[in-house]
Amino acid sequence: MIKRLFDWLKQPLGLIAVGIVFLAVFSVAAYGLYTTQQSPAQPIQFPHKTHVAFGIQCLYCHPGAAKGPSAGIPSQAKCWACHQQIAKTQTSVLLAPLKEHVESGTPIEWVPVAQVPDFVQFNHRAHVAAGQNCENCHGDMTTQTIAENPQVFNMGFCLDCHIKSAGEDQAKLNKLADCGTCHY
Amino acid sequence: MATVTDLKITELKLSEAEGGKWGMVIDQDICTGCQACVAACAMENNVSFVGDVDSGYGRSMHWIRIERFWEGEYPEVKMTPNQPMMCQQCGSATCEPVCPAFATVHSQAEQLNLQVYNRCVGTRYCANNCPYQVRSFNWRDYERPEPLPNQLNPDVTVRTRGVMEKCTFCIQRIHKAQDNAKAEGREVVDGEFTTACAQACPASAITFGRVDDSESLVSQLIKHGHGVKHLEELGTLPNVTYFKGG
Amino acid sequence: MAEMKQHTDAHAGGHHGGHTEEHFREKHLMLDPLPRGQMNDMVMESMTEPPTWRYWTVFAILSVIVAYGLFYSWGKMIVEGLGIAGVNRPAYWGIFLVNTVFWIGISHAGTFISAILRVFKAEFRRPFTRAAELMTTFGLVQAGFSIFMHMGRVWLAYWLMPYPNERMLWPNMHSPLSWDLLAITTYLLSSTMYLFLPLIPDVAMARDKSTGWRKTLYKTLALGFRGTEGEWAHLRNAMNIFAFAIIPVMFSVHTIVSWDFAAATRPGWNSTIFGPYFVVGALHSGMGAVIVVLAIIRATMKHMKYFIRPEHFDAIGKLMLIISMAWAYFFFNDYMVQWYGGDKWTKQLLHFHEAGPMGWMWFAMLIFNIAIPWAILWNPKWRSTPWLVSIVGILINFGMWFERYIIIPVSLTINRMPFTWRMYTPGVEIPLGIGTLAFFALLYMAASKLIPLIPVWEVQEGQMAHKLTKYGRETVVTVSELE
Amino acid sequence: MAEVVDLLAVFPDLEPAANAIENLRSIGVHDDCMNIISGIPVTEAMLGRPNAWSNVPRIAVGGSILGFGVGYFLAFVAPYLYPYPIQVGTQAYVPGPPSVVVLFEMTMLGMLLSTFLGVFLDSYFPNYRPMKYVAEISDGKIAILVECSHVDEKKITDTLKKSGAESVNPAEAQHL
Amino acid sequence: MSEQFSRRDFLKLAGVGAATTAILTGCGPASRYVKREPYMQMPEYNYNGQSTYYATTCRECPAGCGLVVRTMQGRAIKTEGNANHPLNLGKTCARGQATLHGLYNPDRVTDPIKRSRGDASSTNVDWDSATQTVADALKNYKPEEIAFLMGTAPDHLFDFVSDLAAATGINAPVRFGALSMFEARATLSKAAENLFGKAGLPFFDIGGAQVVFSFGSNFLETWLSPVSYTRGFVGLREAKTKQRGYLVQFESRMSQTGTKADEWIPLKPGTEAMVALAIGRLAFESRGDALPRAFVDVDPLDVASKSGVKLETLERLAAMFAASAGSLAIPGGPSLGRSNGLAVAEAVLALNAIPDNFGKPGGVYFSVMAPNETESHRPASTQEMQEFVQKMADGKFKVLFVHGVNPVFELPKAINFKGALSGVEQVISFATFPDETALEADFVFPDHHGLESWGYQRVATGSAQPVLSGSQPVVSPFYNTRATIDVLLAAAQLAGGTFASALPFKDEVEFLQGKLTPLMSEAGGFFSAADINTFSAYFQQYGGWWKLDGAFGTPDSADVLNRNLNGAESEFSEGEFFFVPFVSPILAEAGANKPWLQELPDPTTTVMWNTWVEINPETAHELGLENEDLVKIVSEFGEIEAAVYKYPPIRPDTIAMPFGQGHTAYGRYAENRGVNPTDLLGQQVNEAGDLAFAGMKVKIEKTGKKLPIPRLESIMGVYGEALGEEH
Repeated sequence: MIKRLFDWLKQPLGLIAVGIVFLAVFSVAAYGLYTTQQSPAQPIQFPHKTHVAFGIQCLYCHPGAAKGPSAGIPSQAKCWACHQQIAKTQTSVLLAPLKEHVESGTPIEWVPVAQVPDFVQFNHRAHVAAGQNCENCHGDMTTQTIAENPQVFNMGFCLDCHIKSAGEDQAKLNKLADCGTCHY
Repeated sequence: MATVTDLKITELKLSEAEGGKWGMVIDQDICTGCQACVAACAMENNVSFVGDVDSGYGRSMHWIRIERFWEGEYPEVKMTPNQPMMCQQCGSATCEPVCPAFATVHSQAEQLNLQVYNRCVGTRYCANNCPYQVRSFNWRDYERPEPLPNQLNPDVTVRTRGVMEKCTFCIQRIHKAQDNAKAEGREVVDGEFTTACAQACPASAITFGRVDDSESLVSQLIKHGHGVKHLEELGTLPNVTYFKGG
Repeated sequence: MAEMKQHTDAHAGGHHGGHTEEHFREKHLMLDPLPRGQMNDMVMESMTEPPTWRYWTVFAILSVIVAYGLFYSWGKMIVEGLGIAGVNRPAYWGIFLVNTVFWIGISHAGTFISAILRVFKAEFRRPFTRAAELMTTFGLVQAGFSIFMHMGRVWLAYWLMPYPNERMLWPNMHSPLSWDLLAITTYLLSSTMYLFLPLIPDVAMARDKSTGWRKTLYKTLALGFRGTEGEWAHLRNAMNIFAFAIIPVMFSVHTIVSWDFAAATRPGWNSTIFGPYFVVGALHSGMGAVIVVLAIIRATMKHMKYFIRPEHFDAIGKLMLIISMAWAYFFFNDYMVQWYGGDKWTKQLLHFHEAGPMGWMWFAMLIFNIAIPWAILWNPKWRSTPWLVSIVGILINFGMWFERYIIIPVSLTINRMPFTWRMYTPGVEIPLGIGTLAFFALLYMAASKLIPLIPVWEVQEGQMAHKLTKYGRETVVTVSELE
Repeated sequence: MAEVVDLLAVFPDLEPAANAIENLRSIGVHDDCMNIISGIPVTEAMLGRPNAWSNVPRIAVGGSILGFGVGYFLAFVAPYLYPYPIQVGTQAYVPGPPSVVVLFEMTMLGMLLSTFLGVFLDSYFPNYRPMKYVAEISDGKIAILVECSHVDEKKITDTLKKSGAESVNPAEAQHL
Repeated sequence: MSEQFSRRDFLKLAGVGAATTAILTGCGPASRYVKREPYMQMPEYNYNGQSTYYATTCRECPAGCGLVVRTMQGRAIKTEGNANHPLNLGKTCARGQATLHGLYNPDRVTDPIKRSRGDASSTNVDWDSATQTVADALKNYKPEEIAFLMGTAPDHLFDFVSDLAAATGINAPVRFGALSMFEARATLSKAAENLFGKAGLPFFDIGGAQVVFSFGSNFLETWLSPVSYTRGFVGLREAKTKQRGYLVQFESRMSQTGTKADEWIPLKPGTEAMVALAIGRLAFESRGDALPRAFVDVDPLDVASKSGVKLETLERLAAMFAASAGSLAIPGGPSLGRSNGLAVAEAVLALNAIPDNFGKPGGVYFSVMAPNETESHRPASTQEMQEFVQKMADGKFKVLFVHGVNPVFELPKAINFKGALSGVEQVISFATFPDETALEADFVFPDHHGLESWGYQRVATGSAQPVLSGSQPVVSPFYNTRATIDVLLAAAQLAGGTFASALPFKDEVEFLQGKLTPLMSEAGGFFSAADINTFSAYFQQYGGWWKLDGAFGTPDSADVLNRNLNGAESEFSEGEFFFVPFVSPILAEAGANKPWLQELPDPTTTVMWNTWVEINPETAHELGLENEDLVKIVSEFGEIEAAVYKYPPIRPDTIAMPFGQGHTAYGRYAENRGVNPTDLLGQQVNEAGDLAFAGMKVKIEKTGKKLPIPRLESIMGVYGEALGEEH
């Protein structure tokens, strides 16, 4: 039985079949990897670039970045504060979900884009205080609609910058490159 | 009854604290053994409870435990002063070099023994090599039924099975205090924050602070008291000082 | 083939003179040459004869044990965590490491026999070098299993490997466990290669004498070996290098294993004698295991009574006796120094070893490792009796396992924090340990049907070199150096 | 050049084979044109042949140097590759005695691996192409493989037969 | 707390989900498809990832310590002591730390339920019908047929029900708890009344004393106000300006407090009164003063032989007590829980007349009244509870409301609360947890957990400053629970009549504000405000209201020694061993359902997760008992089985057991774990009406079985067992 199968696989058609299976598995794996690098689907196609173009500062909607560990996602009350005064809100199809959520009083379920694993203790405030701009990590929001992740937030990304910014200052390097700075 | 009176630690005159940045002073005379520190530590650091079977088998995860022995025979029987044991944050830690994965390393910035949970592969060599036996290992994924996980402290990583853990001197509080101080453009002030155990201790038997700052409360206590460091003869340069008192 | 007569009459005729050539032939394989073709056929037959129902029964039982004891239990442990094992505070290390040390110990016999005895041209080694080398490789496989079982997060074990990585964070070379990893890897690779090199001519022979799937298998394994002058020369050169170089590797492996303990700041462990003590201990258990394996092979496989004769048990018995004495010497050395100069914790530990709940094990260790070997192996007749020496071998293996058990979980019970002292009770370690044993046996059984267990060409080479020479009235065996 | 043929002569034992080699040499067959195939290692000296050249020891030396290099890298270079050397237990970044262990193990690994590979390289292993061989060799026969011109074939065959060859045939490459 | 939090709004993915992330280390953000719900209305003072701290009051015991709870995104993360709070000054005990395991306990009563009594299954009801049920109960029965049984803490709910009772004629609420039963508060109060002419809870200034004689008082454990008394103990020990104080503990079984004593005197149980009197007499003799009437009748030699304390020891201690100006004697613990408990309390309190420390630093005071307290309310004594239970059994109570107490578990089985429930037509429990009493109730209308509720609590003792400790919800209620006051208010409206008019409040908060209003005009507060909203905002912010200064009351000591004091021995029932139950210092009365409290080792024995019986090793040896041997302990009222713990510091004729385990309900961590020593206890009370819980003798029977009890300590390392014979 098995022998017959092998025999069949050895002939050209069989080889093609093997090739197809291999390609399929490979493509699925590649696609899986690819999807992890894509922006997830969001409930609202939030156009960051439009908002940035209006001159709205990052910290207006994500004030936590300057205050503490998490930048935060704005409450829909904050969205609504402006949007209820914008006529387009009432008509736009894209904005319908916002209207819906506000009226039904249910939270909008955003999917986080920029994440670090649980065992990394990240603090926005320290980075903002050190003079890092948002786009250094999160990319240029003037070109993005829903947030994309331009960086893989792995340890290399963090550490490269930490070591670069420490420069020759040994004390600063001790602090910035210490395992205990992020992992505890 | 065979008491273990001969197991008292050798009293050694304390020389100048060698190195070290953060230190702790524990006054055993006023420690009442009430376990508030243990509970506070568990709540602050997301320490798992292990249940009756495992805790009876030496697998409890306490990062701090209170040791006590009995001296003498009835009716002259006495309890030795309660001795809270936690990671001594040795200056020359025996646990560090033996980890093949660099999961427990010395922090240059804070002079603490770090346990990097995500790097730990669970050889448990560090725990064997710890003379104080203060490391606890996640033998299982200890269950926290819903909604108990709501209580977890987001500043501290939740550990999974197969990972070693130990007292960190509440490094998350150290970082938070440093972050706050930096944001306000100042240095961290002595007593501004403390570890969870010291904060809870009803007898204030635990004092925590900078040992490299001669003005801090811990430094003052070390200077003026007759403290001992546990198993100091091993050259581990522990950073916890015990006052036996009495 | 030559039917072996009862060899008991070998000694009947007194010690000197009067021995006939027949007598020598019976006694010594090297003086009992057979035509090469016939010998080849014997080896082929021992390998290819259809397995008996007994073989299949044992094979099936072992497979079940391996499936449950090793793979199911391990899988369960990976999923549920080490909690289902018996390790605790303070016995953070338990039977997993006992087994690791034990299996590495077993593996030392193969190298000892085929490398050291080859270097010193001990001719009695010839028929069983392969059997011993197989133990080395298969034993190391079990040691590897055991050490990986021991890890809390075994799925991250690759982090211990020195491989180029993005952050350039390499393993910690300060840690004895890292040295262990390098040493065991080196040892596993080299012993496997050392097993393979002398196997090539034999599989070439098997290739010439087999058909069907076996032909394909041996053809592949033989790599195209014909036996040309050049091939033999390269092989000889390589085996010389191996024989010399693998000896320090072997010593280093068990020394490094001992450093896992000796380098730690623990009472009872922090001892400088541990290196040689462990090496000798490893040889002790290894020789014990070899003799058991030889006895089993001799009893169960066809034609093996021709190849493996009482003289071999006698020779290994002598080695066992010497190693047992050496072990006793190192044991006493360690004990004496710790007893005399140890601190209170060490003294407490020594006392605990003898008088504690595991005291029976301590005494059993001494009886099995010293008393019984000494009592039996001094007698040439006794040590030539396969069943008797294999019992001694089994007991030595128990004794050596006990020794590692005492060094690891029992010694871990006592530390400098009496508040934490606690006994260790094994849990899933037991099925896992039995699983490794069964897997070892299973691999060996499979190997016995797949590769020639007797290195025929080495036996032939040896037979070529042996001669009987008469000096005056006495006939003696002489060996000529062929190389 | 005339057509070249390979003759494969099978001898029952060492002695006739050695004689045959001597006789071949006396009729002018060069040592380089002969090759001996045997089932057990018959040393060159026994047959009166020049020593076979082996590269294995040299490859082993090369391998140990390479292994030493890897060990050196692991012990002395790798700790500094991480951008921030990690301190453990007041030991130096590059610990002394442990480095010796690493150097030793990696040197030995390099040496043994390369020895093994050396056998493969020197012997052209693995080689599954058809080769000139007869299976009786593994049963103890000794074969002499002579490479000669077609012209000398007869003369050489005679010499071999005279020396005690059981059979002399033009060698045919066959699947082993 | 009007903001609608979403508790699922985790900033960081802690918990079980994170476990998977950690396994996939190095694989980048593995949890990227987790959804985040932002606030719908972001509280202005709140930032994601930043903690908010709320001051409240700990409800784990009746002491009333102030807490500050760290919260994050609507979850309570950590309790810390309120550093401003005069009672605990920023400190907490273990129970206070573990209160979060009550809040997030997996076994809470999640909805109002209805059940047939004793049946673990139940059906959910909605709050409207629950309110209707309560209204019907109020309306359909005569006021005198309605009774409230409540926890020990003197809190807002007690005031509420008291006011309701006063206005409508229902029975005044009765407060009770196992802690108050074991503390024997009634005895202390009665002794004070007898000696000083005024009832009240004495306060002992241990911190100011030099020599402290404690007659069984377990002030470091659960007694009255452990955090405050621990501070006192530190004052005794820390020799800043004076020499290190000396603590002598007189008790037959070394308690946790005893472990910290400089000297432990294992006297025979029941002889505390005579020992105190003998010390009094010898102290006077050592000074060469004339003997006062109180000490004339006692014969020290006789006392020495009866109590088992050597005469030299008595003389030495008496001389020490007499010589120091800072001597203090404290009665408490098991010594009061005997037939002569009142006499013990009087005799020990009388010793304080030797240094005459009444109303002086290092001496005996009266606890201060809390700010809105007019008279001292003490919890019911056991005798009063017996009467209460009798009324239940007799059918005099038709409706019973139970809140904050678990009498089925806490009262001795002999009192048979559970049986008496059959005389009550309707039992309504407001339990937060499914405890034994809730199991025997017809309805459970769960109150919020203490950290989810409004309220206040009077601090009964422990601080010289009058303190009203404030509670506020630190998180929004996690389950479908409702504040009991809100339920009663709504029910009263439905019931109409006097009930409606007696409770003219919109909600609980309005009631509370009404109670706080008088404080605005009171002088000496550490804050004040012109309007009640501001005042109650401060009240929440600071965690209560207290006076900046305060002074304990001074007992009138004129007649203390000028009376006859009874030094008779206590009476015991028949048996072999004196039986000393004590409250587990870790679990106390209600900690057994908190997993981390179960995991905390007992301070004296280091046992976790179980009950043990302490037996002197010598006695155990004589009886052929080993550690972990299961023995049956038999009294005339019941029998229980527990594992032996060979406890060195206990008299050979005494056995002791902790109270706290042995639940048959109360959630997965408490159920079927250990045994309840109150099952052995009888109904006997002392002269003040407190249960003579330590007043009986019991028998021990071997069962031949073993029961492993988890302990943190090493039996080998601490007791040298299994290490082999000595060299």
